[in-house]
Amino acid sequence: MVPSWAFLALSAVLFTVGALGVLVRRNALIIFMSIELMLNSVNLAFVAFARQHLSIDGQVAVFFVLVVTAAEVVVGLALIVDIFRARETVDIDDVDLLRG
Amino acid sequence: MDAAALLLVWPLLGWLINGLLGRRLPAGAPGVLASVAIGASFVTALLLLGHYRALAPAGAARSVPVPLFTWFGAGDLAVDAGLLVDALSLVMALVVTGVGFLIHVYSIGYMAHDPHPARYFAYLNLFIFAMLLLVTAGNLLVLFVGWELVGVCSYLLIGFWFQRPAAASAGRKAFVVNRIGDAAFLLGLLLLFTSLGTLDILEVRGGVDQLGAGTATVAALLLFAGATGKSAQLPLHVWLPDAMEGPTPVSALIHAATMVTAGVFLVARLDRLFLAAPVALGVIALVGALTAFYAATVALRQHDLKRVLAYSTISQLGYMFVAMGVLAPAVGIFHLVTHAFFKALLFLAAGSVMHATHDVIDIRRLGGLARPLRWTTGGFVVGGLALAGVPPFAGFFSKDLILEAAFAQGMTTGNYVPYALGLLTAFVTAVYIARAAALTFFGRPAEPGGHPHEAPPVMLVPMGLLAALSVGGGALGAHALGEPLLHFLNGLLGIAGAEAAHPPAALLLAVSVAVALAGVATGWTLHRARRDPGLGPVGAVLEQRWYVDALYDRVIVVPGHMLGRWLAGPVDLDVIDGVVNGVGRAFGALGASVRRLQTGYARQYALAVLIGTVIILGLWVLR
Amino acid sequence: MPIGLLTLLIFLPAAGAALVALIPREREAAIRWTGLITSLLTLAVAARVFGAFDAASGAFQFLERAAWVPALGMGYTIGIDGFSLLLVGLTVVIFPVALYGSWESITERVKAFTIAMLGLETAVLGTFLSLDLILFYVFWEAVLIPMAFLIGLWGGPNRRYAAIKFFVYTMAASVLMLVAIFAVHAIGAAQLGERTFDLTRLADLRLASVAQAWLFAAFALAFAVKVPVWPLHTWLPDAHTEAPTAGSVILAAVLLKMGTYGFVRVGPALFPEALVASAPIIAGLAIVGILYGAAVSWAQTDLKRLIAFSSVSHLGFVMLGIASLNEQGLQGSLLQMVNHGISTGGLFLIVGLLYDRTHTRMIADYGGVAAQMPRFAAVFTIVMLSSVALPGTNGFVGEFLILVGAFRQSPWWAALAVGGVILSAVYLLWAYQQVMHGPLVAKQPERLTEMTSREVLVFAPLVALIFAVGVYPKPLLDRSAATVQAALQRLERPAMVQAPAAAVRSHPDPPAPADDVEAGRR
Amino acid sequence: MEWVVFLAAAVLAVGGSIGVVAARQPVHSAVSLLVVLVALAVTYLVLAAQFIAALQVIIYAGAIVVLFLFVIMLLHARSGEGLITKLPRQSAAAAIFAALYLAVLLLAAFGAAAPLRTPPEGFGTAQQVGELLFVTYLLPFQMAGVILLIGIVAAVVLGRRSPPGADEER
Amino acid sequence: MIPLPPVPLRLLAPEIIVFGTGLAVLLADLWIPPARRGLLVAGCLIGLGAAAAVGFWIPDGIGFSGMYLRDGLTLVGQNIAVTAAALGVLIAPEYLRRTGLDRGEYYFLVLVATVGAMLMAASRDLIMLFLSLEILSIPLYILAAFARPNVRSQEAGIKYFLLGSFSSGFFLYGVALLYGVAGTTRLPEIAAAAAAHPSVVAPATGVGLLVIGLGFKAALVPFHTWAPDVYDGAPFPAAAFMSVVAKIGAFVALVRVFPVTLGALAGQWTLILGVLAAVTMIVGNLAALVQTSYKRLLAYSSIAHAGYLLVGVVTATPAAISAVAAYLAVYAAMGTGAFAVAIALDRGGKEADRIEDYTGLATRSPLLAAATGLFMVSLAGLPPTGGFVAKVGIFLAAVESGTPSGLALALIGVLTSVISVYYYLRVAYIMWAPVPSTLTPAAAGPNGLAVRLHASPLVNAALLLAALAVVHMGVFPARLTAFVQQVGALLR
Repeated sequence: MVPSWAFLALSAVLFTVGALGVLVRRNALIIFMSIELMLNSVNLAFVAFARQHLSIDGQVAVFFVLVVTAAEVVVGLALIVDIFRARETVDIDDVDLLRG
Repeated sequence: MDAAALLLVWPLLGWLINGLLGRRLPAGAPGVLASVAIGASFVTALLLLGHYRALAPAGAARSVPVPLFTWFGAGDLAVDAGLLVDALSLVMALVVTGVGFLIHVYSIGYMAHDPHPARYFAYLNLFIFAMLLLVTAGNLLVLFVGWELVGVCSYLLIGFWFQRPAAASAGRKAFVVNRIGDAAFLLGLLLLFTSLGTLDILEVRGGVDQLGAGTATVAALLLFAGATGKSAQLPLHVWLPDAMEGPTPVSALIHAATMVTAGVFLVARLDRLFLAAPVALGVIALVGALTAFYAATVALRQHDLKRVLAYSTISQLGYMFVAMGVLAPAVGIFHLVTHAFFKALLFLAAGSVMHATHDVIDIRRLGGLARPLRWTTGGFVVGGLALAGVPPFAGFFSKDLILEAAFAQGMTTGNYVPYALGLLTAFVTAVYIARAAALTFFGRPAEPGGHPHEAPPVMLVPMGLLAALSVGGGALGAHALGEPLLHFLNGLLGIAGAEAAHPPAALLLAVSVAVALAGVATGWTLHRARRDPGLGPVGAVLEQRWYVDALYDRVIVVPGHMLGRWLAGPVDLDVIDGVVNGVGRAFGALGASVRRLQTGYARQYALAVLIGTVIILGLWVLR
Repeated sequence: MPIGLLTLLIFLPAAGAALVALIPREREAAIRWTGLITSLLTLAVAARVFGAFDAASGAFQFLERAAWVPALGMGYTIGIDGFSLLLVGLTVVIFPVALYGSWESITERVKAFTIAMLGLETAVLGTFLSLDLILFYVFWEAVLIPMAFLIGLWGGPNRRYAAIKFFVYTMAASVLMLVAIFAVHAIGAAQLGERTFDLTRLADLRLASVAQAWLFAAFALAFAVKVPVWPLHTWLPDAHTEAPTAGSVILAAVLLKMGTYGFVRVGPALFPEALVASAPIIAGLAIVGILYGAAVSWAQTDLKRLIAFSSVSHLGFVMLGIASLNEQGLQGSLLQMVNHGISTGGLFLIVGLLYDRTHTRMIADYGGVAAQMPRFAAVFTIVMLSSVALPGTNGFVGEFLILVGAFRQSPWWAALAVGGVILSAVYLLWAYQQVMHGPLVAKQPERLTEMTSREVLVFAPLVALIFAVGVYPKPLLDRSAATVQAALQRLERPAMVQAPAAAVRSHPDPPAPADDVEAGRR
Repeated sequence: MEWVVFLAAAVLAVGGSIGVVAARQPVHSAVSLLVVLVALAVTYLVLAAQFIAALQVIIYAGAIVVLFLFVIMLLHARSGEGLITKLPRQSAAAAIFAALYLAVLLLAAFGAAAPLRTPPEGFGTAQQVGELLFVTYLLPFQMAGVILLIGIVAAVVLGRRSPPGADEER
Repeated sequence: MIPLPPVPLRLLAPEIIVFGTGLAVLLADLWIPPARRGLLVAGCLIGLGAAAAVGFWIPDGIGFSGMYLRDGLTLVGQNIAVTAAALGVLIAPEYLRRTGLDRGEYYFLVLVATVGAMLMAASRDLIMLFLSLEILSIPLYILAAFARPNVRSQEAGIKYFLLGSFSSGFFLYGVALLYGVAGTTRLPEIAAAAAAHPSVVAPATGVGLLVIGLGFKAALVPFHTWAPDVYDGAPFPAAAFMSVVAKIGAFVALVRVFPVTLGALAGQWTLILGVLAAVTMIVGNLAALVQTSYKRLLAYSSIAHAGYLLVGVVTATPAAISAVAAYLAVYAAMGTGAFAVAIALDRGGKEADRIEDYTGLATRSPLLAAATGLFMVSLAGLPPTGGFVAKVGIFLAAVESGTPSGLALALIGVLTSVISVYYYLRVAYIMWAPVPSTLTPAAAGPNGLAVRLHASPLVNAALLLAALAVVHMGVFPARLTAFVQQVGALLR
């Protein structure tokens, strides 16, 4: 059997890579995808822990994360599209009117 | 005796009426009203004297306290406002009200053309009130009230013509210099109170024995420091000559006859304390003698007639302190009385001169006034001779007694310095007053033209009365007449001790007379026919008052003001407030830098979240 | 519950302010009169308290207690004793004077001005009468807002800076006091088993020396800034200079006294040991303040700044008296608080009167005013001499008592402080001469018109008090004597277990059982 | 056997994730994301979460990624990143802190890990998950519905055509 | 057959009422004519009022498999949230009408976000807490962008959304870790399991990540960066609402999670939260010091207030968490009030978001100025306002805890309050300050654009209510402090 730490380590790596993506990319869409990556790594952790505890709650949690992700995707993509329509750019660094 | 308070009430009433209603009174009324008030006070004082003599048979020392009300108290401190009637206070009250009355009357004439007579007479009445409070106070703190109030009146009256910057400055200088002395006085009172638990004069006098020698000396010196301020002794004498900016009757009353003698009075009042402090007495005698000599020399080369008289006053006050210092307070008071007569006379005569010459007072610009101003000249000459100590004028008696006492003290202690300086000063005194008289009244007028006219009777009559007193006042202390004043004052200590030395009275008398006559002769000879030898470099030093005023200015006043500006500028604004504002600015700068972190870039915000996360989690891991 | 006399006293001005708020702002006369009459009514209530005050008792009188925030242990506890009585008296006298004195100098936003002044009066009276520490703090801080607005809205050209500095500086110090109040409360909860901010209860506390030192330091800082004690004074000249006349008058006469009052109110009650231990430090700073303030005054070119620094100097005397920790010193301090209020308040009114005419505060712009305005000159002279502490005026007795007190602690304190006596004459007479004497300097001499009868009425009570207190200060001293003695008794026995019941007696007639319990604890 | 599957999936997942983050074109990112999602579905199977694995493929890969691709097409699939970055030090700092963060996360993961036991029959089946979802997690399940409703409203609000003239800066 | 679980709907009554109201508004908006949109507002208010009232009638209890908890904290937190929502609804219509944004969705989103905050107050389970958080957050993202296609509003929306999702990831990872530690997501069981767990790092990291998620919502430094930009870009009423309701939700959750439930792990979060509180107070106040935009000023001020609130959470005594609740109540009134003032104004048809736009307001509208001044005074924590009582409660508890850190936090708190006085009173001052002659506010503001005043009975009502509340809670706070005692009672 593959021990649970392996899954957890994978999850940690994926989360970190996702977070890194948010920090280094400027394309709002890619940033958003990186966030999806982070959430998926959480899902992996949930599932791994569910297996570890032999409790289904972790898997149920994944379901909820999924739902939330779906709603967020709607909101996020709508916002990105809206901004693109106004500014003709999806570079998040160009969205810097508000500062100070 | 309870009526003693009336003494104070009259001038107070005069002050209130003139002060509050003065401007609505008819033109001549304020002067008359004020004079009447002081006259009433004088009569009250006379009645009191009679009453007192009936109470206290001749020769018996007696003090009658007149309690009025409790002024204030806190803890074990209780200050009762009350009066003290005894020989000393009666003599002083009589001098104050008597001379005061004459000068009030004189002022009616002198100030006839001034636009603000009500203010003038209100101040004058207030002064008399304060002076009476000072001399009759039964409590040292009440005495101090009078002491300060006379200072204020002096300030107000010197600066009476406040539109003249010199007058305003002189008034301020007088007040401030006096304050320095007063501060010492106050400390002395604090020391007395903390040591004795009381400030009641009788209790203090009775409790002197409980004081340690050191405490007594310090207290005595502090009080004497106060006296040097009020009585214009070295080193606090500088205000008095400037005070001549005030109206001349004021100079006569306040800056010659009465207020400036308050210091002498104070020493006499607390004679027991000073007696318990021999060191202080030595200091007093020395300071007095030095002041007498210093001021007399300066008077030699002053050209403003009133300044000559002012330095003369300082000098004569020095004599009085010498008397105090050599254990002859009664003699000192005697000189105080005679000096009040003849110096007031001299000032009033000087005032008469100003009245005649439209305020020209520089003796180099005067001369030959003897003819138009016969009566004034007569008065001045009488006063001058009294000042010079020529027999049989009043000053001769008192000054001679002082010198005798000083010599006697020298016999006991071996210290003849006060006597020697006193004798020397007597000579110089005769010289400068002869000079002043010669240059002012004799010879030909320095500036021909102008028609000086003699003063009106309202001014001449008081001068006449004072002249009479200057001639006959010596009788009060004349040996031949049994020294009635000294006898009356025998409640004061010290005389017995001085007489025990048995000085060669006749010899000293002869020397005194010889010195006085020699001085007059010298002065007259040198300055006859309007000559005024400059005395070379010494004269220049004297003309500059030994540079004392300049020294004070450069060493104290200017650096003091500079210190103030330095504290106000670099220290207060730059350092202390700089720190305060610096803190404010620092926060502003911090805020600005925090604000700069808010770049507007979402990615950077996300980085901030990550960094925060790492730090938070790191804190745990490292813990 | 019937409204207590002190509650009435505190909130009467606030009620007046509410009334003023209802008047349309165009009706300025009505607003002014409402304000003045309210403050006079307050004066009348205070007079009633003054008359009914039992001078023989050092305990709190007219005590009122009500629940306020029971969950946090805060109560509405007010009472009056000798300390507060004098300052309340000063406050209720100064406010009508300041209001009436602003009749013509405040012409804009009269309504807001009147509301601010009345609100300020409530806050000040509340500060002097609160016995609950939080209530005290509430009023203490509440004072800042109207005052800052008075400076900031009706002030001079640099008013904004001055208002902010005043507010932030004094508040920065006070918040530390707030934390200290919390700490005292916490210790009280632990030691007394009772959550309370009531000063009369907390006075039973036995604080450790270290705790006393720290907590007293926090309190003292708040008070010292308010006084202001050197070197925490730099907000004062700016605030005074920029404030409108009424603001300066209130600030000098009343607000600064909150600091000195704080020392005597809280020091002996909570921190006797620390107060005794820090007395030399306080005295040292006080003496520096006396001399420094005086020296700096002399160098000023702006009349208001000069008077402001003179306040630093004069309040140095008050602090010296407090640091003396003996009857004369404390009595003198209390009296001098009142005196300084009268004299310096008067001086600021005088500057205001000149400013109304010429619109300049610079000494150099004046000269020879006395000849133009003789009546004014007389008033100025009297007030100035009172500030110089001339015997016969109010300033003398207080100053003398303080010097007696200081001398008892150390002759050197008195010897140094006496320098202030000299210097006060130096700078005040100097300023007086520059302004009033000499030839006429003003650019528009025709503006230097004699005092109006209204202005005479403004000064009349002050001049009357100057002489009345100077000649017969006994009624004031008598009323504070018992309180001062009680406070000093607390200092004598730092171990406060059996604090004298009379001194800290909090309720006159508590229900019997409770009394027994408390008596047992005491 | 499990190890092989896991390692393959892990490699795919990590590689895919790097692809997401590093790809120049958003389309490549999206495709990489798809790879990750599928790889994760495989690991879920290894972890006895069949139902969740199915959901993963259907919803994530089937719906969400498609949505992404749709938007990418809509926006002409441009990279949308300017040539010059305004935050030159951002990447370096991000890398450093991400590494530190990973270290902590790994520590925590190892700390939380425990030996695995054999799962009981029916573990992770749709029935089991569904039972829990509708009984124990009834309230959260309803809340999930609310969230989806919010998503719909969001689409309405954000997708609505703007009123004329309203798109200038306030 | 699966046995039907017990469904204690009465526990949920307030949430259901509010959500139902939201649905009703959403639907009603479809056929109510624009002229009668006032009905929507009325409906919202009735629903919120009913929810608040109903809350008092429902007995405490646990339901839904131990996920939902109704206790003192729930009641207090929910009623504060509902009140804040009511104020948020009141201030909106005038602004929305003016800017052409008047749509029913706005109210729906406000109400749903409120439901999110309410559920956060009742969450006894981390999954549920996460879902509640999202129910609160997602509407707020949309509200921030509600004025799109306005670019500032869009920018606010995207920043809020991206950073919010980003921090959600952290929060979720924390949930996962704690689940891994405990095998369950029920908070009390996690507390027990975590305390007994062999590894310290795992539960600690989990707790730490929870802090980050909630701290982001509460805008704690350094997770605050979104707040100024989002408030700045969001429409005024939305900014007002989100600043208040997000704070309420986040802090009720923080209280629920840390002092109330994870008290046993206090050693693990006290230091972190303490440091965060200190940094938040300092940074928030310092940054506010230099703002020229009224919105940004309020944003930083709200950050600073989060710092003060966190002091109460850290202190974690009964008095402290009661004080947190009281503070939230006061903040709901004064925070909304401070924003509401700006709604009554516009500059040349745009938001009057500069501080200088308020120059001379007192002469034009004394009451409005007085209300603003009052809110500023209260925000600054000066007596006699609710802000003072709130701060006293927090810092008193911190000092009373007797710990050096409590004392230090109290000191930092009061000293930074002094800084805040400077910028709050600057606003108050400018309204009364004499108007420079170059600038007549009635005619032209800075830019030469007129600053106009919009009288709106609803906004005025909100201002009046908020002002009365602030004064009442300042002068007679006994009722408030008694009401929040039930929060503290949870720790006893």
